[in-house]
Amino acid sequence: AAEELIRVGIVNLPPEESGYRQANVEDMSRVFSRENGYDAKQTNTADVNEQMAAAMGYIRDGVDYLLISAAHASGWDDALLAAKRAGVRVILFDRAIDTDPSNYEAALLSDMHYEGQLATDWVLNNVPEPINLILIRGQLGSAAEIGRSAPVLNAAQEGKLNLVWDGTGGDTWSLEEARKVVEAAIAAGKDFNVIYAQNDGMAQGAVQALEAAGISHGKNGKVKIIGFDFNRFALRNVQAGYWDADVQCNPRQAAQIDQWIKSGNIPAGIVYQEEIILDTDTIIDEHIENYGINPDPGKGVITR
Amino acid sequence: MSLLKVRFNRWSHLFLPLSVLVILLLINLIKGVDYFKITMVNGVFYGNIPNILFGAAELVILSIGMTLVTAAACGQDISIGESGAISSAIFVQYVLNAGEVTIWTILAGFLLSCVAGMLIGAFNGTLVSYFNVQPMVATLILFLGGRSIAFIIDGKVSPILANPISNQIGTFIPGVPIQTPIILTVVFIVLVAVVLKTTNLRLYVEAVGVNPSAARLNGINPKKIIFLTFLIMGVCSAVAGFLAVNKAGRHDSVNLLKFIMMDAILAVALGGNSLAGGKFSITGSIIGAYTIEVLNRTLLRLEVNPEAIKAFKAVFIIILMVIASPVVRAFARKLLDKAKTIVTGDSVRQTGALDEAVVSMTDSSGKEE
Amino acid sequence: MGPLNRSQTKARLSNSTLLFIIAGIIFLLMYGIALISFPVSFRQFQTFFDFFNLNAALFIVTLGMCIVMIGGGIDISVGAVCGLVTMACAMLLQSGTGNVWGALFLALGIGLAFGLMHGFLIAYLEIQPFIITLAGMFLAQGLLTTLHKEPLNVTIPAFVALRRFTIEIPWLGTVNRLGVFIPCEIKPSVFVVVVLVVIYAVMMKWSRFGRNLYAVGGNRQSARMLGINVKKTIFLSYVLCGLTAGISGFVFLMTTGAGNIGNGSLYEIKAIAANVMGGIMLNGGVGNLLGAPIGTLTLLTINELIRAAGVQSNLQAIVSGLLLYLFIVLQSIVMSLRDRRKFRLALPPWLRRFREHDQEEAAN
Amino acid sequence: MRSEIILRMEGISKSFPGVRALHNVDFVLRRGEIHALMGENGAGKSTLIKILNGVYEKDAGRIILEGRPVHFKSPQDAQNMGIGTVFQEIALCPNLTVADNMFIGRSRDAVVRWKQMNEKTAEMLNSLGIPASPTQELASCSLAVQQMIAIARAVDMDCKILILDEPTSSLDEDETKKLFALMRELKSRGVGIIFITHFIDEVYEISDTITVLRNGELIGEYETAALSQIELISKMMGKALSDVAAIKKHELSQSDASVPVFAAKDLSSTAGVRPFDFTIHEGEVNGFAGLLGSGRSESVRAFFAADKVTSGEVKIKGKRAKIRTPLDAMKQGIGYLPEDRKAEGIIGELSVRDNIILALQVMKGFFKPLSRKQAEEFANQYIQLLGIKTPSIDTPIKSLSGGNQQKVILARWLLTHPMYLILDEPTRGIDVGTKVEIQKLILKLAEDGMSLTFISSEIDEMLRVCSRLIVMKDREIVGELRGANLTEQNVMHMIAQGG
Ligand SMILES: Nc1ncnc2c1ncn2[C@@H]1O[C@H](COP(=O)(O)OP(=O)(O)OP(=O)(O)O)[C@@H](O)[C@H]1O
Ligand SMILES: Nc1ncnc2c1ncn2[C@@H]1O[C@H](COP(=O)(O)OP(=O)(O)OP(=O)(O)O)[C@@H](O)[C@H]1O
Ligand SMILES: [Mg+2]
Ligand SMILES: [Mg+2]
Repeated sequence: AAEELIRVGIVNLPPEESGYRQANVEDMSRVFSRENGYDAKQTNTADVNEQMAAAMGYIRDGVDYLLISAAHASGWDDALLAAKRAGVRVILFDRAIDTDPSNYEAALLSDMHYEGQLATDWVLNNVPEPINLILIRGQLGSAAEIGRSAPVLNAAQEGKLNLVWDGTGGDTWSLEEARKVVEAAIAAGKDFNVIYAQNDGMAQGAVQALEAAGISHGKNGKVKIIGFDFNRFALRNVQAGYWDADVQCNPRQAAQIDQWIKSGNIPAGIVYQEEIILDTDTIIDEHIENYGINPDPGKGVITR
Repeated sequence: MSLLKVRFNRWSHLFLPLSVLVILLLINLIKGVDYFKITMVNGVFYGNIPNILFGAAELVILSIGMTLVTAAACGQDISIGESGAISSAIFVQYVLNAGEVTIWTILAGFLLSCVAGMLIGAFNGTLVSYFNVQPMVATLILFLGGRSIAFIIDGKVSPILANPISNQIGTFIPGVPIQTPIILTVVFIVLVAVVLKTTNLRLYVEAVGVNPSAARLNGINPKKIIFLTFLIMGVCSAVAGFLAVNKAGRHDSVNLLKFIMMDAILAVALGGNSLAGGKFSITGSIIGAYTIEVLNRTLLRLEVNPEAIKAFKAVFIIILMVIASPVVRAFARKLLDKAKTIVTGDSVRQTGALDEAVVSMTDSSGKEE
Repeated sequence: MGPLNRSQTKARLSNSTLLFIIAGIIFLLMYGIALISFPVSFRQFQTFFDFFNLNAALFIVTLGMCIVMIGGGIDISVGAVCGLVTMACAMLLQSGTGNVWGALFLALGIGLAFGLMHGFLIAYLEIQPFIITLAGMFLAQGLLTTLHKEPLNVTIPAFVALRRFTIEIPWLGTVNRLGVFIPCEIKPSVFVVVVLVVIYAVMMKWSRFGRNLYAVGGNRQSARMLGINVKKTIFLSYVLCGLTAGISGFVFLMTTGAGNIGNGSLYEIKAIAANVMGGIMLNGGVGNLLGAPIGTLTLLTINELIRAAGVQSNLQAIVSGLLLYLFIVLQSIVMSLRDRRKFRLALPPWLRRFREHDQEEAAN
Repeated sequence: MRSEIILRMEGISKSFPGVRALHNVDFVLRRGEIHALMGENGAGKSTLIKILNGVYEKDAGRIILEGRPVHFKSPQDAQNMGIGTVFQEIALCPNLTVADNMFIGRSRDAVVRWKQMNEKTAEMLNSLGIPASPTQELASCSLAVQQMIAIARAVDMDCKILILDEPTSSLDEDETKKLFALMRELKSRGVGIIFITHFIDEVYEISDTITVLRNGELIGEYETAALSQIELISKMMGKALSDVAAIKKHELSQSDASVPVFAAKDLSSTAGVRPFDFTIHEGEVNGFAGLLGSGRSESVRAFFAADKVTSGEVKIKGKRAKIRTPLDAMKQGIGYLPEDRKAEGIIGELSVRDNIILALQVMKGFFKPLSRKQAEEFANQYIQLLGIKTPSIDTPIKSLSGGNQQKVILARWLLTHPMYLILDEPTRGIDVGTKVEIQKLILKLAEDGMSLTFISSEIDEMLRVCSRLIVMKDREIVGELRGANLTEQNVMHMIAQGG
């Protein structure tokens, strides 16, 4: 029955990139397994050239499906064309590629811009005027950073909120960098009431800076905290009213793609995953259970 | 007078790091005079200076280890962040599996992580000393694979360290007005100072770094010394990892101490140490480490646009290095001499200690040949 | 005392040559093993050509780094400069104001500018190369993010035509599992690599600059005493490296056709690793320029091995580290074996660091 | 009648931090003249040469070359103006081939013509009888060969002025003869030669004129023929040389039957000497004689485990001892001053103090550092004892003059009070005065009960000091001479016959 296995090549980012990615990689490995009728190989690297080399390798091998989560949104045209010529069907997942939609079969993506919009709308609706916001960006130029920054920057430009401080982790998404950004803002005497951190780790770092400076935050506090990714610890923080809101970034595309392949019914073009925002009022344990990633510290436990 | 001169000469290697630090502090002061303001928050000192000391803790510790490795092995360890991530992962696992967390659990976990750090150091050290692999390449292996190892130790998740003791190590102990990481940094520095005072580490390391074959003929085993510096580096990484993870409260194997090796190497160089090995100054490196922290925060303080922050950092580094460069200093000295002759009409060569110090520094920093 | 009666010494392998040969043999060995273990992938010529097609920029960066390393320096800005060039050129091309030539000149110009800056500060102001090129790296990255953060595809026809240009070698092609014939393709960037390798190799071997650089890398003080303009030589090596990084940026753009923030990231580390594997030492003065492409090939083969073997996701980085480890240890063992066997070859003092004192005489 | 002046240096002064290396020195070189530049260690000879070459910037003075004032910024400039120099510490590139070293930095062509270069080099090597091949890496040549190559390079440059800074210190007599022949030929072609050496005999053999420096000051310029050796030496030292004849050998009182301090049996090392036996008794000074490369150094290195010992047994005072590493040897009371000072002796960047106390410190152990005060005391004591010229004990040793560096290394070993001290060429590059001092010191130490092995390429020196000579040839011991048999004649004879 070995011939009946569907050959799949997966080009993905490295699992040690983030908890989100680990969940994603594991999800892929779990779904595209032998038991499930697949013969899949996965290459994990954040390097453009290596990703392309891997894709070309799978094309040469002649896989049935090539699944790509691209490190960089552009520069894939050659590889995609090569796949087309070789009769390999390409499905993008998680990360978009900036190319003509005819170059791939389908795409199941996280819409970073939508996530940013969710968060921005939440801020506009839930934070009392004047909104003074600190933006803490992740790795500059990454899809997540670009997508999640845009709505805030737009809102600021439209005068709906004041962007009092704009900082970044540079090459990293690290907690320490986020902490330093907020510390700098405090030292500069800035008045702010929202921290918009582009992932949960950075939100945590920001909160640590507030704690050290004795500035209140969370449900009854002065500063509203928003994070991204639905780490369970973050959701518990939101639930405890220690933070205010968290935006989902769904790492689980495999089941859907599996269903597409098995049913032979692959939609053309881009399909965005459904993602939600939860805040202190809307969050319930089931959410944490079902949507969260990374371990659950337990109800009521907050990270400092 | 001559005693003063000797003193001055002894400290002259600190001219570079100190001058750089002073320039940066001045810039900050110009930006706002409240720079040195310190307040009390929750019974703990708070302000720019405590923030700097707190934020630079890991970098300081790592740059100490890096100084030793650089001096003895004439090359740099680029896996320090990874090594810190691995050893702290072990610490976290130990604590999480220990059930009830007491100070002893933490201590045992810490010691365990130090052992792990030393094992990593031994791995790198073996490659460098016994297999003669160049340090940067030997440590490249862990640089590439280290975070994956840490991630696997973590059970492929990002575990949370939410116990009160870790919390106190990462923030402050009630009643103590200084944040714990700052205290621990000082303790570590004192320990290193004691080690340097009570052992021949400095002499051995410098001898090996300058001329290994001569060192060997004087009864020093260069391989062992290089190996030793990597062991020490491993301990430094473990300590830095311990501090970092307790500060963070969560073991994020991806971002913990990421890219810190660049800053550590920069700290060593800013400290007036030659990256080609030989004589070293740990004081210099420590000042260098704080200088980098100050520099990073200065950029934030100047509200540089995040997109341009790196470019500004580069410009700062270049300007500082140019000011401090041996050639520019020698040139400045010449001008000074000329000015002096014009003013005093005196023979220039009878100049004081300062000039000589500058010259001797010029010599030592220009040595890398 | 009496007359000397010493036999004429035989000419023997120099370190550079020996290291190069080791690198070559280990690469061939590894490729051979790969051929046997994963024939599906490695037996296709395209696999080999794709190393060049997809990684031309890396090959080129490695060449520049090699030159600096032979001179006893290091340039860790190359990756960032390469990335900056891709974005700058992409912007120029996309803005509609520049043509392909303009982009090429821009690439060379940026590379040259960085090279000049590094060279001047390192050679004439005697600042440690690591710091300066680290600053160069930050500068390039900062300029890149300031210029343009979002990914940028180059769509102007002239450029697309250029990068789409391929040479097909049908008789080397293969049929893949799906029954589709895949011809063997060579991209124009491959020629850039080949031409540069030839030019640089010739330069290092036959030009005055090349020889001077070896001397400077071996012992700066002696080189000065021998009447070499050390500063100029070092200066030129960084200029050349910067220029090469500029070229590599353009070639990168030819490969992917897009400007991106992460383009060329970690190239500096890869280039150093590749060079060391190619037998070029970080302390300078030792190494054959041809070792650079060999080292790069080794590095790429490791990646392809991992892909072809389908190593489990979490272990991929570890396995690639381990393969690197094997390689490095093998290289070191061969070098030390050479000592033990009394090949009649003394290592220069800076390599001899811990070796027992010369044993060459034993061979007499 | 004296020929025209090609080089004139006037009022040259140069200071380094804490030292005045040269003060108002004048120097004149004429066409076709061999001009010896003489002075004690640290007198400033090398510094003068380096200033002429543009290695150092002078503080004051002018240099006039063929009537025109010149200012050299680097050796390159000097070379372009026809000044060829062989520096004291051989300044060649060990990683390049011999041919490369001959030609690098000289040609103005952008292209290297390997074939032509190799041919020319081969010719040159052949004509000078240098045992090296053009394509060989320089590092694989011995020190002596490297020295000859450096000379060949300078000679081949077709220069107006040739400067040789202690070229003969690592050459043996035969090679020295070749060098002298070469110098005479150049002289006849009108080249002006500056020649620095500590061998007085050589000066009288070859030079026309002598300029003497002392403590950085010019003492005077003399016609060689008009200056007696005694006068020369007293001018150099500023006082009369203590009588060499007064040196009296310390003859052993014990019989050979007593337990030797150090005894080796069937010793051999990776360096490749044949297994050999050796004993030395308390208070004995012995020497190893032989041609260059005969294995003298290799033999004594085996005692100290400086090379990996492959076989043999060592007894210290009759007790078997395991000596695997230099540290073992040091702990057994053995000291070793290596032949290659630069590569194996000095730790260049470290201070004079650290260099002096290094061995003692290592013997005391990792955890017992000397206090700063103690270290300074020791250092000062030996700086005085050996008359080391250094601006301060904190000066890095690399900025001392060659001879003074050697003294520091000697001090290092004396400080450890070894039972058995091995000195391999301790007098290389040492001035006459100090040489005699060292010889006296050796004998005094022996009288106090220390055993010493003394190796020197000057047979006279060994004959003067050693009570027993072991003669080597082709890495094998061919005989032993003692007592009345100890004459140069016998040594030569043994070398010629033995093996
Ligand atoms: N680079 C330097 N830095 C500091 N001092 C120096 C330097 N070079 C030489 N000196 C000092 O200058 C003095 C003269 O040294 P020089 O090398 O010229 O002596 P020399 O006459 O060649 O002695 P020798 O016969 O031992 O070679 C010495 O006291 C030495 O310490
Ligand atoms: N045949 C040879 N060809 C080239 N180099 C040689 C030869 N023989 C000896 N040498 C070199 O000469 C150096 C001195 O050799 P060795 O130490 O054995 O002799 P030695 O008797 O101590 O002579 P010396 O101390 O005068 O140099 C060695 O390091 C070796 O490199
Ligand atoms: Mg001298
Ligand atoms: Mg010898």
